[in-house]
Parts: sequence; C-alpha cells; structure tokens
Amino acid sequence: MNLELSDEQEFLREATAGALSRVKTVEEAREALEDEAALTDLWPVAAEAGWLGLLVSEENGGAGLSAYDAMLVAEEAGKVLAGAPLLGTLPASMLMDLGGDDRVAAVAAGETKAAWLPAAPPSSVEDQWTVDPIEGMDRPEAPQAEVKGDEVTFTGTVAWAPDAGEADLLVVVGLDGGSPVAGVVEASADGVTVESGWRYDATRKLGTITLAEATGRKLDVDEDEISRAWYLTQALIAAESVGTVATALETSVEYAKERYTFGRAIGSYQAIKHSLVEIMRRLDNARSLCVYAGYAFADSPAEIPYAAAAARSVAGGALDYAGRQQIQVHGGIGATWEHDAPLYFRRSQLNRRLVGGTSMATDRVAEELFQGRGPVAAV
Amino acid sequence: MNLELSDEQEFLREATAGALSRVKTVEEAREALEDEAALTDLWPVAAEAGWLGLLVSEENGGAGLSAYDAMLVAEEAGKVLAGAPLLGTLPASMLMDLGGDDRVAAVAAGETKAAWLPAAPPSSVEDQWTVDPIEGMDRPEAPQAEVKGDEVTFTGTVAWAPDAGEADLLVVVGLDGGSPVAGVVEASADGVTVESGWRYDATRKLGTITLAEATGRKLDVDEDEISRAWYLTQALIAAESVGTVATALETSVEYAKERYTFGRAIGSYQAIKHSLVEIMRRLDNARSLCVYAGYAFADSPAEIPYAAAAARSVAGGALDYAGRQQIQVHGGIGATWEHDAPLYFRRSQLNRRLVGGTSMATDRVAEELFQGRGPVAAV
Amino acid sequence: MDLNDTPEQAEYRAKIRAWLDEHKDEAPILQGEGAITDPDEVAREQRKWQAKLAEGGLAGATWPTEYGGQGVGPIESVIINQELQRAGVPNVFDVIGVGMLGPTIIAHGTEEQKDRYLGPMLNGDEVWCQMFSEPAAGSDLAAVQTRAVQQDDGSWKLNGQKVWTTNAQYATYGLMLARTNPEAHKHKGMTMFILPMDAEGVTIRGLRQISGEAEFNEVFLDDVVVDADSVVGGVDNGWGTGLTTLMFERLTIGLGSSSFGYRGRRFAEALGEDEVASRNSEVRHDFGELAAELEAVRWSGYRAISALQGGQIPGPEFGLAKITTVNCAIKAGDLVADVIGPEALAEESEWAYMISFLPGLKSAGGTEEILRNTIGERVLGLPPEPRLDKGVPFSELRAIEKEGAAA
Amino acid sequence: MDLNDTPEQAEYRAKIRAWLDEHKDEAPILQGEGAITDPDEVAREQRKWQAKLAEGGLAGATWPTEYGGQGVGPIESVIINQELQRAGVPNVFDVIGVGMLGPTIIAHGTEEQKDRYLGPMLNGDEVWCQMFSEPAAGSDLAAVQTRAVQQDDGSWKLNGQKVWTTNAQYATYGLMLARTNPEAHKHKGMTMFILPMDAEGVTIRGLRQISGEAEFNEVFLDDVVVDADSVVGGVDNGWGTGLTTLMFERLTIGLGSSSFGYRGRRFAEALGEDEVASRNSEVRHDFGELAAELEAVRWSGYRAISALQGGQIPGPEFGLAKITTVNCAIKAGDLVADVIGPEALAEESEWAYMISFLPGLKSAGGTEEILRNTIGERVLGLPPEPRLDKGVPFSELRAIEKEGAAA
Repeated sequence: MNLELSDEQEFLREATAGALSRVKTVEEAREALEDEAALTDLWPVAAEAGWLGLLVSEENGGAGLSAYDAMLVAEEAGKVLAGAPLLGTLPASMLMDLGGDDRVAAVAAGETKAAWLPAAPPSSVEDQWTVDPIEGMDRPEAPQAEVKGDEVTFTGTVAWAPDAGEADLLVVVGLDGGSPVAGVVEASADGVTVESGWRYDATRKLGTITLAEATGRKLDVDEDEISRAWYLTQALIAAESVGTVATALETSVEYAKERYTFGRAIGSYQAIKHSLVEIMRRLDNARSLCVYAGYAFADSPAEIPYAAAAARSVAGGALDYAGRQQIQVHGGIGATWEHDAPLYFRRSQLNRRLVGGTSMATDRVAEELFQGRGPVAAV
Repeated sequence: MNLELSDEQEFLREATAGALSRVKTVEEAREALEDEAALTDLWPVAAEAGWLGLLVSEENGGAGLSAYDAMLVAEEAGKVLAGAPLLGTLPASMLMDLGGDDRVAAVAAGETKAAWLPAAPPSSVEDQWTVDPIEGMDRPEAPQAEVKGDEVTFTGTVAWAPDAGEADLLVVVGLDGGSPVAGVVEASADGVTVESGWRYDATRKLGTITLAEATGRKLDVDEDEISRAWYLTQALIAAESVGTVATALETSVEYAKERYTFGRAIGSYQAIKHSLVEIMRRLDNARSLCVYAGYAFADSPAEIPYAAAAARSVAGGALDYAGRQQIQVHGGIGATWEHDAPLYFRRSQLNRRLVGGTSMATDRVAEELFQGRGPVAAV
Repeated sequence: MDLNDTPEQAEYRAKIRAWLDEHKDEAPILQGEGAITDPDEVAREQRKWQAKLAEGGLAGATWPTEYGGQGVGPIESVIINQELQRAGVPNVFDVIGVGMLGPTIIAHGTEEQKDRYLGPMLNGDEVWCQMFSEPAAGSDLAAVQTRAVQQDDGSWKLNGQKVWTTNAQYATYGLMLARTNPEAHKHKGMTMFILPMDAEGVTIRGLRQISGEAEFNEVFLDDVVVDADSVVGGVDNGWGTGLTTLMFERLTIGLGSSSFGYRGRRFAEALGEDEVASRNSEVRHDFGELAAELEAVRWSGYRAISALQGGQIPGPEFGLAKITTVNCAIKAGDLVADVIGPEALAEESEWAYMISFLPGLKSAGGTEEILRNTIGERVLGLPPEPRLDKGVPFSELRAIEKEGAAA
Repeated sequence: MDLNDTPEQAEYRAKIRAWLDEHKDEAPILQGEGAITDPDEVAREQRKWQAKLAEGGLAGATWPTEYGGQGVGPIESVIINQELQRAGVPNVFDVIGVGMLGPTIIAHGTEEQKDRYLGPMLNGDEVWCQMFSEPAAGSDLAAVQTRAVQQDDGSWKLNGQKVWTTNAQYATYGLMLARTNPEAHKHKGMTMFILPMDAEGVTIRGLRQISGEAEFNEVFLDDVVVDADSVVGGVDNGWGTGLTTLMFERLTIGLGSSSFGYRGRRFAEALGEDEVASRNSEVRHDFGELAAELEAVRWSGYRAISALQGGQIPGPEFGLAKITTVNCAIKAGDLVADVIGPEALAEESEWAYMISFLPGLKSAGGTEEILRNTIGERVLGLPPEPRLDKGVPFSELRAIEKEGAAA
C-alpha cells in the first residue's frame, strides 16, 4: 500500500505553489471586495502552469493526469485563496476530451476558456437531474435539451456556475426526454445570456447562464461520464477546502502560541487547544477522504459518487468549522477587516452553498449507502 | 412582573420532595433493571400526596391547581428519577374533569387509576392526529372512533403510553370522520389488550394498548382541549427533565471539585468547566421555557403549543447533553453499573423518544412560527 | 406567576407612556421608511433626542436627582426601556456614558468632576467613550500597557493604544485606564483618567469589521498630557474604579438589550417564504431548536427582571443569554443562507450583514471562553484556572511572556 | 497511489493466507450461527486458537525469533490482522500480553524473565493483564498510590487497588505499577512488578458497565508479597518501563482495530429498513455526516499504514481516529434509536447494547480531553497546561489535593 505522493505529484504541488506565490492572492481577496479590478486574472497563470489541460488526454494536447493531480492543484489554490479557474474549467475539459470535441486542445492551451454548468445526478428523493437555483431550495430540472444529429439545443437557467461568467465555451447538461445529454455551446451563441458576478468571496467569479434555445455541439458522453463531471467538481471543492483549512489551522496555531492572556499563551488553554485539535481532526479526515476520492477516480469508478461526496461533506464541515474558529481564536482582532481570517471565513460561507452545497454532498453519502452502494469491500 | 414561586408553590415543592425522600428511588432504579419487583409502587404515594387530583377541579374532589403546579411536582420527581404516575394520569384527569366524567373524583382520590393515550395534533407536514408507533418513523393515525350517543367505540393501537399499563381507565383520542373525539374506556372492557413493560429506564412503566372495537364513555371536550392534553404532557416531560438535569449538574459539579488529576481539581480545566457551564446554560433556558409554558397554560392559551413545545425541545436537549456529560465528567467510573450517572443516562435515552420524542416538539416550534403563531406580542 | 406590574410600577409606566405619547414624534426615524442613514446625521439626531429624554426624566433615571437623574431603581429603568421599544423610538445615544461611565464617576469621582461632567453627559451635549481595552488587553483587561507618567507639574503624560472604542469619533471625553506603576502587580498600579478626546496627540482611527463597516475605533495616544485633576478614583486605584464600570456594563447590557433583535419570528418569515424549506424536516428541526432557545432568552430576561424586583442583582450567569443569542443567531444566519443560497450573501443582503456582524459580536465584551470560565468559577463554584500572573510585577510579566512566545 | 502490496508483502500475505486457508476451520466461532456464548468457554477456545496462531507464526510476529516471534515489521503485523479479518477468524486472545506487555518485557526484562514468561504468554498458556490504572490514577497514570515496600528479605509487600483490569479473571500474571518511593516526585519512585494473580491477598472483582456486563475488573491488593526478582526494568524506574507499554498500546490499538466494527453500512441497513426514515432529509443528513466521518477513519488507517511502510511510527494523532469513531457511533446509536423508537432500547437490542457500551469507551484509554491535550501539545506544538504537580514530592501532593478538595 502506498498512498504517499509520487515525485511527480510532489513536483506538481511545488510548481503550483510557486506559480501562485507570484500573485498576492490573499491581499487581492481583500481589495477585490471593494474593487474587483484588484484581482489578478488567473486564467493566464493557469494556462502557463498547465492546469487547464491537466485532465485532457495527451493526444489532445493535455497532460493526461489524474483527478487526484487536479485535486492537488486545487488544494494549493485553496491554501492562498486563489480564485484559480479550476472548478468550472476542469470538468468542462474532461467532458470535452471524453466527448470528442476537438476544441479541447485550445482549452488545454489556454486559448479558449471553457466552463461546465454543474448538473446534479438524481437520487431516490430527487427524481431527475437538477441544477442550482437562483434562489431557494427548490432545485429546477436541468435545462431541456433537443438533440438533432450532432447538434443539441438547450433551454433553461443554471445559476452560480464557477468560471462560467468568463468562458467562451459552455459545457451544458440537459435533459432530452428525461435522459441527460451534454453539449458545448458558445457563450456568444444566440439565446445565451450570461450574468457574471460574485457573492461574499470576491475571488470566486460565478456565472448565471440562461439558455433560450441555444444550440451547440453534442458531446459523445454517456450518463456515467456526465455524472463524473459533477463528482469531479465535488472532489475539487473538497481538495480546495482542505488547503484553506490547512492555512487557517496553521495561522491559528501560530497565533495561539504567541498571544498571551492572564499570563499564559492562549494555546495552553483547553478551550483553544481542543478547538485547534478539532480543526486538525476534521482536516485529517478530509484529507483521508480526498485520497479516497482520488483512488476512486483512478481505480474504482463505482465508488466515485460515494467517495467524492464523502470528501466534500467532511471537507465542507471542516471549512465551516475552521472558518469560524480561526476568527474566534484570534479574538476581536480576528473579526476586523484588515485581518486575513475574515477572508477565509468568506470563502467558507460561499463554498458551503456552491455547486449543490455541502449538504447535498452529505445527502449523497446517505443515498449511496441506502442504495447498497458505497465502499467496495475493503482491503 | 413576578415569576417567583408563591408560598403555596414553595410548599408544594417541599412537600413533593418530602414524599419522594421516603422512597429510595435512585437505588430502586438500578435494582429494577434486574428485578422489577424492587420498585416501590408510587401510585399510593401519588394518591396520598394529592398529585393525582392536582388538575381536577375542586368540585370534583381535586385541588384545582395549575399546570405549572403540576410541573413543579414533575420537576421534583425528575430530580430523583421517581417513576411517579404523572405523565399519563394528569392529562387523563384533566380531560375527564373538563369532559364531565364523574369517575374523575375516584381518580383524584387514587381509588381508580386513569391514563391518557397520547395523540399528537396535526401540523402542516402531518395532516392528521397521530399516535406513537410501536416501531419506526411512520406515525399511525389516531384510533378510528365511532360515536353513538354518549358512547364511543375505538379501534387502533397506541404504543408506549406512560402509566397506561396499570390504568383502570384509559382516556383515548380517536378520529371520527377525521375529527378528534375523546372517550374513556375501561381497561377491562371488551376489545382492549394491554401490554405493559419498560424499555431501558425501568422506572418508567409503558403500556401499548390495542383497541378492537372497544367501547367507552364519550367526553364532552373540544379539539382545543384534546390538544391541550398533548401539550400538558410535553410540558410535564420538560419539567421532569429540568429536575433530572439539575441533579446531574449538581453531582457533576461536586465531583469536579473533588477529583484531582495532574495536581489540579478537574473542575479547574476548561474542558470540564465549560461543559458544566453548558449544562447550566441549557438548564437555565429550559427553566425559563417551563415558566413560559406555565404562563401560557394559565393566561395565554393561544401560546400553549408553542410554549410547551419549546420547553420540551430545550429541556430534552438539556437532558441529552447532561445525561452524557455527567458520565463523561466522572470518567471511567461514571460508566459503571454501580454509579448513578448511567441511571440518569438511561432516563435521558428513553425520554428523548417518548410521547412524540423531543424531535417532534422541536418540529412543533418551527410549525407554530411558520404558521405565524408563536409568541403573542411581548410585554 | 404574574407578568403584570405592581400598582406602583403601573403608575410609573403610565407616566412614561404618557410622556412618550406626547413626544415620540420628535424622535428621529432610524429604521424603515424615511429613516436617516448618514451616520453623522444619525448621531446628531440621536443626541438631540437624548436631550429630550433627559428633559423628560427618561435618560439616566437611576442617577441620583442631584445629578439630573430620577433616583429610581433598576426596575423602573427596565420599564423605560420597554416603553421606548413599545413606542418604537430610540434609547439614549450615549448608552455607554449614561449607563456605565456616568455611574462610575458618581461612585468614584470628585465633586468637581461630577459637577463638570455629568450634566452635559446626560443630555448628550458631550458624548463619552470607554477606553479600557488594548490590543494586548482584551479579555485580560488588567494587562493594559498604556503608560501614564506623572510630570513635575503634577500633570500626566500618556502613551499607548486603545482599541474597540465605540463612539470615539463622536466623543468629547474618554474614561481611560492606564498603567501608572509598572513595578506593581498587574492589578495594582493602574489609574483611571478622564481624557479630552481633542487633546494633542490623540489619534482616532475607525476599525472596520468583516462587513466593512467601522463599528469601533482604535485610539492612539502619543505624548498626550492631561491635568492632575483628571484622575478618577485615586492614583494606582484604577482597577477598582474599572470594576465599577464593568458592573454597570453588565447591568446595562443585561437589562437594556433584548437579544439584539434576534427573534425566531424574523427568521421564520425568511424561511417560511420558501415552500420547500418550510416543509423540509431538517430545516424545521434546525430552526425549531434555535427558535426555542431564542425564546428562552426572552423568558430568562423576564426571570431576571423578576429577580431584580425581589432585590437580586444579576450575576455573571446573565452572560449566558449572550452566548445563547449569538450562537443561535449564527445558526439562523447559516440556515437562512443555506435555504436562499449564494444570493443571501449579496453585499446588500441583510443576511450577509448579519453573518458578517456575528463573529465579532461573539468576542465583544469578552470571549465566550472567558465568560464560561467566569460563570463556572463564580456561579458554579468551580476551582479557578492556575494563574501564572499572580504576584508578579507587571514589568517582569511582560518579559516572561515574550520569552515564552519566542520559545 | 497504490492500495496494493509490494512484491515482498504480497508474498508474505500469500503465506499467511495459505496458512489460514488450511487452519481457519480450527478457529472457534464467536459470531453468528453456532457461536459459542459462554464467556469462559470463549476464553478457553480463544486461548487454544492463540496457541495455533503462535504455531503458525501469526501471533507476536513482530517479536524477535529467539522469543518465539518472526522478527517481522509492523506492516507484516497489519497484513496478519487484515488476513485474520478476511478469513473471519479471531485474533489472539491475549492482545494485551502479546501486543503490549510481552514487548515491554522484551525491552526491559531480565534474561530470566524473558525465558520464563514469554513462551507461555505467546501461546496463550498464561494470560496476562495490565495493572496500571487506579481509582485515582486514570488519565493521570503517574498518580498511582499502590504501595510496594521492600521487606528485609528483599521481597516486596504490595497494598492498593487497581481498576479497569481487562482479563484479570483469566490472567496468570499481571504487569503492575506500584509506588516504591513516595518522597520522590510523582513520576519518579514507581516500580514495575510481575504479579502472580493467584498470590495470597489478591482479590479480583468484576466491574460492571452500563449494560450490566463486567467488561473490566477491579483488583485489590492486601499485603501481597512478591519476590525481589519480579521487578521489571529496575526499582524506581517504573514510569520509564510503563511508557514502553503505552507506546506499544498505541501501536496495537492503532493498527489492530478497524473502528470497532462501526461502519456506515451497518447503520444504513438499520435506517434503510424504515421507508420513511430513508427519505427523511434530517435522517439522511445526520447519517451522511457520520458515515462520511467513519469512512474517513478507514482511509486514515490506510494512510497510517502507508506512512508506516515509509518508516513513520504513528504519533498521538492516531488517537483522533478513536475520537471520531466513538463520537460517530454515539450519533449513529442515537439516530437509529430515534428512528426505531423505544423498542431500540429493549434489553436484548443490539442498539441498546451499543448505546450502553459507548459512553465507557469514550473514556477508555484516557478521556477525550486528555487525548486532545496530548495531540495539541505534541503534534500541533501548543504550549502545555500549567502543571501544579511538577517538582512536588508525591506524598505532599496528596496532602495539597486533599486540602484543595476540602476547601
């Protein structure tokens, strides 16, 4: 059994950290709350570092790496609150690669921007593919789709799609007679309305896309592959959260050693100490499940929904907890604008509600087990 | 504003404590786990102390006291884990008194035992009166009822009814064409099957009653009065839980002062200290809501469902928490058979699932607020 | 069990209500339609209204009559608060001055100080701020490092930094704790001063919170000189003077606020709007739990008032209401935003504001951890944490800390 | 990322698997149909099976070959555990002896002790128990009060009480920590002894848990005399010897157990049976959360094995898996019983048993609080709690505690 990173993976991690270190991502996260222009555009960085082609096969000009490799990149981005285009682009490129869309080479090269519009697979309590609503708990069905030969026409709205506001190509999932089909629509196509913006965490650009009989190229992918895009995003959010929690823990531990009250470093008090250990416990669990998700994508596809959902559920919980505890450990100063802790908190607040939200992932864990799926017999 | 106990209430509380102090209730709670016969029959104690007629009007031979007075008795019983017949008998006597059943005088005097079979009022998510199921989450409708003149015939099963296993008279709620009616059926009547037993907490006798066309006398009570019986039981369980939590807190605090580890009393460690304060916080909140419930029963009937449900919800949460923390504070020894803490834990485990369970009370709080009811404009 | 007033209280309430009926139209509108929004204008209008309240005997009512108060008890002050709420008009602007600092000066000040400062404080002519906390002295207030050194002419020279100073930007004076004898143990050797906020060397800087709003200030003191007669309660006796302020702080917060307006009904409206949410068992459960606890806080408040009427002064356990309120409001914010989704986090959303505001509130006035310590020790009688700062001169303590942090 | 064995490991695994294929029918059946239930018979049969495992080299495989082991590494011991689980047969009966006490004797015992005790321990002829904990020495193990006084003839007289002693009723010997020098600081002045459990003055009493079952024992020592050569690791050096045992305890628990069998699937079956429950959003949420965490524990275990293979010995953070497991199982028990209702609490219900078992498990092997302290200090590097027992002779410490408790 070997779950350590390979040398190539260690290198990828370091290279990612290196590329991100050249941008003042955390400072920009604060400034962008008042002035969006303060944000460095990370698409070129992503292109140069090769992240956009990470999951694209080598024959299509990509690196042909694994989901776990992509998660390592996401983790590094999470550490420094970088709004790198990953959550929307990577599943888009994966589906385009699988589905035989030759424009994927340009996507991998960073010449064309692509984003996928997340659609969640059905469950025993949600009987159809759904997308995130603009507001409220009532999840609309995925856009209606009509296939005609190599083309597919979509009608519907998908809200809060990461990276979709800036994309040239939109990878859409729709329902054709109740069955999921995927297609690639140009953002500039007739019938496409793109609303771009951010909520609470200025580093994360979100697009709300309305498709009114918008036509694009059909992708040759099956239902399993379409659902894999959803779980890939779940796994990427999990990995990104792990990175964010790791930083929150690190800075909190550091402060707890330095800050004195009543003659003792605050880290010597159990209330602080135990809550830091609780962050660590959650972080460690989330990491383990990210390993599981990576393993499932590589070696055990039947476990993907369960593993990716479990990873997001636990990582989301860890991020919620760490986002609040980081502020709490820092006392009053942790709740001030100039401090970094609120930026991590903002990230935690948004991530919790993105792409189905943490709670939908948690629900999926139960679903898989109730349906008798879940873990394949253990080693 | 005066929310202190009156002199009469102080006296009632002391007299209750006095009557209970003559029985070794906590020791018996342990012994009864292995030998039911170890339990002192508390019906005679209740009769002598006047608890059975507490809510019966003076003209019917009762004390004509308030729900809050009954809650004070329940609180004292809860302090010492006394399995006093209150949860089933008091709502039964109240309904019989309101409904003009002259046998209530004998009930008040302790000559006849009466118990009510709990039925929960409908809500926006549960569209009919229901009773606790024998097993599972699917709540059956209240027994079917057929009214003929002064008589009513019931068919159905009500599980886990406190005090009902020993009762001579059963106060039943049934549905006649969808509308609730109440009636009094003799336990010895044709078609009545009584199964008596206990689960986990040997002090609490529970009856599962099956009615197969069992006929009894109809009570002249309306829907509001019938629902009041349900909320009275909720309030009594809340008050009883408050008593139980108070003892758990007291003994835990005492132990935390005496027990030393690593050269310090364990109560000086934040983990222990903060958790004891958490018991206190929950206890204090539960007490406040018991005051509210008492006030609602006396002066603001529209608030009864909300206030009683809120009291049970918070008191139930307090009991859950305290039941576990008492063991935890006592370390390994707290999890041994000879210790009292497990007896309080057993009580907490059962109470949590009795008469709708804590969770149904919590749901009711939400229901009342979602329906625009809840608190009447504050002072 | 009686939620009603005694006859005397009813009479007092009637008097207050009559005054408010007559004058409430003069109050500034701070919420809803036609509300003033500019912070400076709000402050100005609220101060005018405070003067009006003082005139009617509704400001500082518990102050002795010789200083402009009514000499009434805390229950009457509760009645005033309730009637102000009922009438939908604001309370005094300078809650900190009138509720906490004024009473401190009444208890410890010289006659000259009382004559000079109390009147303008009461009618809002001069706003006050409380300058106790420092970057390194939050929950552990006795760790203040701001130095006050007496000059040859008897005046004091102040250097240091204060933080979390509400209203500093409006204040004419601050009541400030500074260290006058670093060689004494940390609880000794502090002195309380009255600081003119326009003195040379005083710099005020807004301290922005998560939401971006500056709810507090930092105040920097750079060779600020104050007269010898600005000492309140005696040199090196500042800790004792400060304890009086903190006692009044507890009373003011405990009896004045009503859960910061966090009530089940407000959240029920937001959640109930969503048909799916209002029927979802998880939403109902989470909401029911927090709403019940918030309701408990209201009734705990009534119980405290009732006990106060019986002569009991609320103890540190009063702080439990704040813990409950803040934590329930945090859960409520999360729940509402979970139901609404990312749109709840829009910059102009009331929920985003609440979600941003609460983490700071959690530590305001002492962290939850410190509060639980205090209640555990003072109410439950649990043994204290070992204190490593007992009996050590303040100057050495700092050295020890620095050494520890470097280790 | 590779869940597979290296070629060497695969070969080892094949060897173990082959042996088990041949011998697994000889194992006693402890669960399911035809299972033995009488505790004494269970113990007897498990001991026989242990002898068989030892014969096959599957017991104490990490012990040096000269003492009957195979001299293999911890990874091979993990492989053995996995294969035993896979074959559905029990592990050794005397996990404590083979996993913890034997290795302690190997590290600290005399040659005579090793020759005399290790063989019968390994094959289950002589069961051992660990006698460290006392009523007043639980998490704070160094607080043992059991006294050992040396007699003129060099033998030791023991008086005191031990508690939480697993297997005492089956044991031939106990490894026991006693205080030999009360005037020394608490961590000094203790000595480790080998105690024959049939010695005069030893009384064993079953200690019943919440469920009514006696999972542990108390052992009372009343003027028990042991020979001078029963000292392990030197007089007054008991703490050091004990630390070795604790280190092996961590390794045994960490690598041997697999979450006590608490797995999401088991609970899913119970919950999924109820159609309403399996569609209830609150049940799904609560269950999904705990199931995901339990799954994490499994993968944390794989990660630890992987790290072990890379040469890393698991540290105190390994204890996090226990915290997660116990707390998730507690939530699962509550959830299942909420769904089933009071019937889940029937005396013969597996859920009632689980609910009764878990609170004790929470404190077993050190409370969660102590574990969090240890991890906070040793892994995160947070500063320690102030220790009031540092540098104080044990005899005085007790006096101080008594004074404090009386105050």
